[in-house]
Amino acid sequence: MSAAQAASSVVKTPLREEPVENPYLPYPVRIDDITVESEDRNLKTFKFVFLNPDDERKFAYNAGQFAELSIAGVGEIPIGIASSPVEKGFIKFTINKAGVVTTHLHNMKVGDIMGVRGPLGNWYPWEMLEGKNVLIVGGGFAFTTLRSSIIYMLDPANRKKFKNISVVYGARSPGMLLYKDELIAWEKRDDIHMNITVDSTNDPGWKYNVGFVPPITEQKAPQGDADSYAIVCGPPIMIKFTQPVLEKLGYDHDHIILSLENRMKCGIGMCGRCGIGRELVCKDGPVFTLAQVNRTPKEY
Amino acid sequence: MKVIKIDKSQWSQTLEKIRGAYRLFGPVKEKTFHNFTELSDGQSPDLAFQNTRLSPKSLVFPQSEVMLNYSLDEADADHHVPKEAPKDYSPRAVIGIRPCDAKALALVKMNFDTDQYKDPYWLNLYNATTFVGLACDAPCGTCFCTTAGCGPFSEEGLDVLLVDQNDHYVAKALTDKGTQLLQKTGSKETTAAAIETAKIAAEAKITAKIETDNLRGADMMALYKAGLWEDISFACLNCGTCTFSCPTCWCFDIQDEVYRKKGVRMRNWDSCMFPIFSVHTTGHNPRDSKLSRVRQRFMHKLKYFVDKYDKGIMCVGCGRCVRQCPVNIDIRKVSALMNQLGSEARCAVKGS
Amino acid sequence: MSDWEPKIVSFLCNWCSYGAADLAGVSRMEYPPNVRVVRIPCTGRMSPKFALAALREGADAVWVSG
Amino acid sequence: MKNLLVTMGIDPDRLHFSWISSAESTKFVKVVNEITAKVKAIGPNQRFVKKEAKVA
Amino acid sequence: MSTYTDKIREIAQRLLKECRVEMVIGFRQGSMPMMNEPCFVRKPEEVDRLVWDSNCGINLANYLTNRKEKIGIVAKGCDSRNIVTHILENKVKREQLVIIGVPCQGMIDKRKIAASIQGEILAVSETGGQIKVKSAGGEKSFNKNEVLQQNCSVCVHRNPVIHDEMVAAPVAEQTDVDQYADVNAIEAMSTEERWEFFEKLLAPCIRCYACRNACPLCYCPTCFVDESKPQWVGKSQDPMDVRTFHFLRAFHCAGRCTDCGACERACPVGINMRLLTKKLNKDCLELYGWQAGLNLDSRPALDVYKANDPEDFIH
Repeated sequence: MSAAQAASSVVKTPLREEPVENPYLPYPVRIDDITVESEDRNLKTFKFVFLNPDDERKFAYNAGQFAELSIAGVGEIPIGIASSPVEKGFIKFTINKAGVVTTHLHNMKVGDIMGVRGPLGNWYPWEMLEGKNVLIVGGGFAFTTLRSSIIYMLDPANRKKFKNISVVYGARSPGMLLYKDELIAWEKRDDIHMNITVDSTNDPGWKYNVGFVPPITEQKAPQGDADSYAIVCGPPIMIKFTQPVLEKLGYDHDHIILSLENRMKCGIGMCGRCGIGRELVCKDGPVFTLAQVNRTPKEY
Repeated sequence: MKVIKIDKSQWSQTLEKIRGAYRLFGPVKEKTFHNFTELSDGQSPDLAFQNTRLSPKSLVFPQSEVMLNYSLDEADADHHVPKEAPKDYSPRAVIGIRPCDAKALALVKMNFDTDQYKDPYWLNLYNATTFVGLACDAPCGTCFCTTAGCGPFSEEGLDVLLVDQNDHYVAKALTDKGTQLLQKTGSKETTAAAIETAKIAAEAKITAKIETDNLRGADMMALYKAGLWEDISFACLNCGTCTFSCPTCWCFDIQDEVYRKKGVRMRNWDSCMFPIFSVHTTGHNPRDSKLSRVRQRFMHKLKYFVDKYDKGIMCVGCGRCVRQCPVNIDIRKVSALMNQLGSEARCAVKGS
Repeated sequence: MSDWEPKIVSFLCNWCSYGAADLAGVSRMEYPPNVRVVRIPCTGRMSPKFALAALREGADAVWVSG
Repeated sequence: MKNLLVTMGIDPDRLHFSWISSAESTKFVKVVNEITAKVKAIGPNQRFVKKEAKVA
Repeated sequence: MSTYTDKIREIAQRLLKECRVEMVIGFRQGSMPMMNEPCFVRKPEEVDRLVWDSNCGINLANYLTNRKEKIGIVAKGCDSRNIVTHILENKVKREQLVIIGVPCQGMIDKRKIAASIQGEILAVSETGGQIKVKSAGGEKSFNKNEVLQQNCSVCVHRNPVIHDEMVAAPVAEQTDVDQYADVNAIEAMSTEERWEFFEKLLAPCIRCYACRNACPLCYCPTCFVDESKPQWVGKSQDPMDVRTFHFLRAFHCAGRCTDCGACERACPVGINMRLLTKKLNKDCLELYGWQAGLNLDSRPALDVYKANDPEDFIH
């Protein structure tokens, strides 16, 4: 008889404390809809519904958080939540085809079963932003959590909590802009000031801006003051050049809010790989103010 | 708390009594080194060791561990839905863990047991285990536990402290778990007086030091940007020996593996020394040089951790990385350099 | 055991052995069905990794032919 | 390659190399027959196969 | 040995002063007995850091890969052969290097010493061919030849094959050694025995990759174990994954390995993975008459075709 069998054959004193919920177990979801977002077909938006209705309640999230999309047999990938807390009955993620998991995901079909683990990380500081002007600066496919934020702020129940809302959003070309229908709808509203831009286009019918995000921000974005915050999310190069522009516009470093990304596995601060300085991007972030980022090694 | 005396002539019988209620683990000699493994029936741990080659962290944090199971067969009702892998969390006891290794587990617990999330695999094993520590009478020349917030008789993280008194052991219960285990032995009680004397003698034997007193107040970015890292990191091979042998290193990787229609999600130890550890899907690697990886390891242990938890350094002075580094990179030297720099670069705003 | 048939993963050069296999096919020759053919552009493309990958996945033998 | 596999304890008949021109369909058939016979003789491969992870 | 140290310092100082090199790569005194740490020196006044003794087993060619500076490098026989391989594989240019050759009489295997004494080793000193070891259990003396690394004891290229400076006159090469006794022993085993042998040999592996990283030949930007599309090998402790790693690692060194012993020396769990590379070395020697890194003029066995290359493994 092995030691293990011997141990299990005797009456044991319960040493184990009450069972803990397993944060590595994903909620099972079904792919409900897939939308191709960009002309190069590398960006698709996936709409998921929870297999167990109760899980949707457990998955209560805030705009700016992310989740681990989990495909059995393939792996997991951290993705910002593109749907908004005010949208019920589903969650949405826009995914760029890049690595092993995302490529597999791009080949999946409506009806397939996979998992979602989260919500993870912190979110844009909505309580702090109440009663303030909010400038949103986004580029490329990093617009996902910004979409979530805009939908959240424009919700009739929330809109009055914020003062002016301005948006600068850029992509390489018109065909690469995400959520085109919504962009056009927002463009027509008067309670949000949209500045859509593309790096370049040969479409003669293009009636919005042409140019990179930083100069468009400089020209079109409102001045910063004690009552104004800027949320910036985009590729590193865009963040790098937007930062001095925002400074010039008068945004303090602790009024500039960034969303970082790093290689992650667990998403819950255990596995250690996304650490920069003493912060863990997955748990203490991904949302940081520029002031916080300045005090941290540039390892993202 | 209960203190008992176990005659060495009664040692194996005592172990068998404990075995009635616990799976036993302990150090076993393999060729020239000791390692922790499960003890088979009748096997006693070999307690004549200085320190094991690998730390016993694998007892609660196996190098490879299955987390979830799932079926990929669409004929199954719950295909593609992972389930927690069944594990044996019956009571276990580690006999002869060194105080430094037990303290290391207590440090690592801060990572796996947080207010927000609990790691079930690590915690279940940790909670199922009773740690019977063996006080260290003959520390290695490379042990520097007394200056690393630990010591040869340190009790932190232990449930029982076992002290070798030539012809007998004195066992002192430190927690309720420890008392429960000692009750199984049926041995007679004694006093803890001898422990104190032995402790003083053992602590006096430790001469190696790690200097850390200025690290807490030092400016993180000044240390990060300091010029000392090229010299420190030059010899490094970026192998994972230091991290894998370290009792306080906990980083891991999560992998899926599929065998026909069944699959598992498992985790494996990982190391910040490996370039792939931090590389993004885009190919961008925030720590793309040897220098930045070596810096990450030492900064994490000696600065980031210190700032994050305010519980001292993430090192217990077991000396394994010093002894096993193939190119002799020595954390004591690195810490001394950082500490010296720390005294020059005090932080303007404390704790910022 | 008696109904076991070996699986032989065969890495065949596009220009040589793969052509020979093709010719054997159009010539209606008979050969055992145990080979599983992987066409490679040239045996220079062959890597020890491929052979090991085949064995790891349960192949009973590996055959490389130029 | 073969030498090292064999050194590690793989049966030499599990790895074959050959050289067949695109016109040599007869040789192709002959080699397939030979190899199949050899592999049948040594039985199924039990080594270097990963059936499931032997981990905790 | 101390004369080696003096001479190395003297040469290094001269090279740095004359600005012929920007840095000198060598060894500095380690913090433990029988351990030295590879280091660099950039200033002439810092050359006193450099030392040489019988504990300089790490292969310094490893530190040259893709460096752009002009470098002086201390090199014993095997290091010099790996430098040759590096030059042939375009990892460093000959013009960049000033090679400070060290005739080598073998490096000490600290595991051999540790295994034959009681308690912890406190201090080790060397005089003549005698190694004096002070340990917790007292003092013991060894004849150096008895405690050499196994690769050193059968080494037939102790003198640098390429050098610009020499710290001493060449030493006599060993001629009567049986280089491949251990490989022959394995070849004599049955298939089953071999499988079991390697199962046991590789069982302690913790996959820290110290063997790979200590090896000057392993400089691929992305190692096959890190590739994910496709993933060739699992990352767990599964014995088959461990074996796959060791097999492919060894195979990548075919025709390139100089048997410097860095892999074995670096292994924290004492695996003799050299048995795999040595088998390949032996094959290269027997089949193609090739030994890696002996001179700059001949191309490696596996990148040239000769009409008389053996081909009896092909049907």
